[in-house]
Amino acid sequence: MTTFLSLTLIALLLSILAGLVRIFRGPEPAERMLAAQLFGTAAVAILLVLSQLMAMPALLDVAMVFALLAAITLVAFVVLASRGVR
Amino acid sequence: MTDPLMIFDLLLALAIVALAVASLSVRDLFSMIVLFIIFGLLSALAWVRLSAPDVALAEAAIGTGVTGALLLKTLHHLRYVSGTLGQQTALGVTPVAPVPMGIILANAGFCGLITLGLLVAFLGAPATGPGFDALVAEAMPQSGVEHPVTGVLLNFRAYDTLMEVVVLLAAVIAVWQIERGLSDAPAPVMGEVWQGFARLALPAIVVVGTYLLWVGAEAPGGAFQGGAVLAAVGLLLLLTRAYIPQPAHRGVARGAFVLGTAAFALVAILVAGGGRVAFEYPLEHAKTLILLIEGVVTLSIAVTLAALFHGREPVALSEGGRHDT
Amino acid sequence: MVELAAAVLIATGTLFFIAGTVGLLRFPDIFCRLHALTKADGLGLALIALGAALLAGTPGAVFRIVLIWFFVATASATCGHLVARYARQSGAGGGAP
Amino acid sequence: MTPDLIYGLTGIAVFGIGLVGALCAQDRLRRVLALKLCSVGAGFLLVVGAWREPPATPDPVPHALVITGIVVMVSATAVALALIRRLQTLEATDER
Repeated sequence: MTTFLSLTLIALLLSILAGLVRIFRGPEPAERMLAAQLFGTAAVAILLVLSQLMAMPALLDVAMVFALLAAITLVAFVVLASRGVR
Repeated sequence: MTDPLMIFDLLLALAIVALAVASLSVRDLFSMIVLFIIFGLLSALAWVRLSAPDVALAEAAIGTGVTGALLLKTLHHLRYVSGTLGQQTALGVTPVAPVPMGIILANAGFCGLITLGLLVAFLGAPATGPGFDALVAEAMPQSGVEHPVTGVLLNFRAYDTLMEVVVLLAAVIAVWQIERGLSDAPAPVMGEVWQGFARLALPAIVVVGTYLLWVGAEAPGGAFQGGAVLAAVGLLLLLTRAYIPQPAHRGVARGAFVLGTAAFALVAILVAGGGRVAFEYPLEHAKTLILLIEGVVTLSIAVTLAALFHGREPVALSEGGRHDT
Repeated sequence: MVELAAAVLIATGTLFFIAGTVGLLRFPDIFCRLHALTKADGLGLALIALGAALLAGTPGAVFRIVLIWFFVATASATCGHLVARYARQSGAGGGAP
Repeated sequence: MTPDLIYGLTGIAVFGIGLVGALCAQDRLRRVLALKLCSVGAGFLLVVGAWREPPATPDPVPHALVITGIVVMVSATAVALALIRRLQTLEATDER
């Protein structure tokens, strides 16, 4: 079971690293922020699996703060970027 | 059989170093900030792998969340002031007199030497030094809390934590001296979806912040992480201009800034009354005193971080002043 | 038996995340990417959370997992909406009217 | 290859990159960001020093130090960014 969970961890981390290409290539800033949003959710998923693997229920609070972090940075981007557009 | 978790650690380590290089070398400033946010995210995962959940909480909430929002705000201010708002990419502003390439390479060489020295020292160091964990574990029963990191932060090294709250106070005083004026930026149109979400999520985040503060006594959490989560609510209110700081609110804000330091110092001194040294909490009241200090410090940190994000003293300027974001 | 069910759930959740990343890389404009992204990570996280909840014994952990899933689901939906509106206003993404 | 060795080397690499960036970057924002990388690198080394083999719990004192370091670093970044915003305003008004 633990090796299976570790393999899913590696797959999730690889999905983050593969998504980094979008950050370099993404023409508009909105796409870069989207990628950051996906990585935030992937990190929450990694934490959920890790809390099982390392038997640390405290990681669920860390996952909660990660979810909050992704929301904060995205709202900051949308508000600040849209202010200049009109 | 290499343990697959080790492969995960190697991948994470490579990703962190690659992101550090990428965020410093990419030309577009906005990509730099997004890469930094992801660097902070992955380094918080690394803290978790090093079984340091408290540090991961602090890194995620403060190190990446508040810092990322601050960087985005400063980048926006750069483009607002230099009038290049419409332009998609804001490239780095090269200074009037760029430093000649020779000096830069020399600097890079010296930094390489320093890093090499660090590497040699790290590899040569004894694997696991004695450390303090035995001492802390032995003294934990007198600390009044079960979680060792909170015990260290709020009891054994309380003086250091008091100075940390003073640093936050000094920072907000400095920022209020540097920048003044009311911002006349139009309220962003957030739409009904956001209003619905905000009405649901913001109170929930406040509850999570208070929970983090309370759980700090026996599990990872505590004043700084809880304060940072509450500051996140302040950030959202400031960003969506649900709350616009008015000159009249400065008194309350100043009170909140000083509250954390004052309460911490007051408890430290009062406790020293009955023949005890400062910061030596009486055993039976230790937990209540620690939680009292943590509660007040959390509120003070939340207001201070939000004020640091807002970045200016909300006072009307006489000579026309600078009105922007 | 429960472990097998959790393993299957987590595996499919991971597949959805990989699909989300592939969608992020290969779709032509921002709205398709947005679509792929919010669906994939929303459902991917839901499955992984369900798998983790099955494995986690204590009700406290299960409640926190449900809370996390609910917050991420609403937050990513709202943020997807905000980014889509911003992209349309700024005329990006293939000049959709 | 235990986690503390892997992340110890990462910490040194990130600290080196941050140092090079802090000294060699031309742009103000990049230099502030490079300093933040230095502080994360230093934090890595502290937490790696605190790490113990899994059954044993890690040493809490370096964790407290790194948390304090993160809070102090965010205050320093906030003041630095306030100064940068002020500079930008002054430079823009000079040009007009």
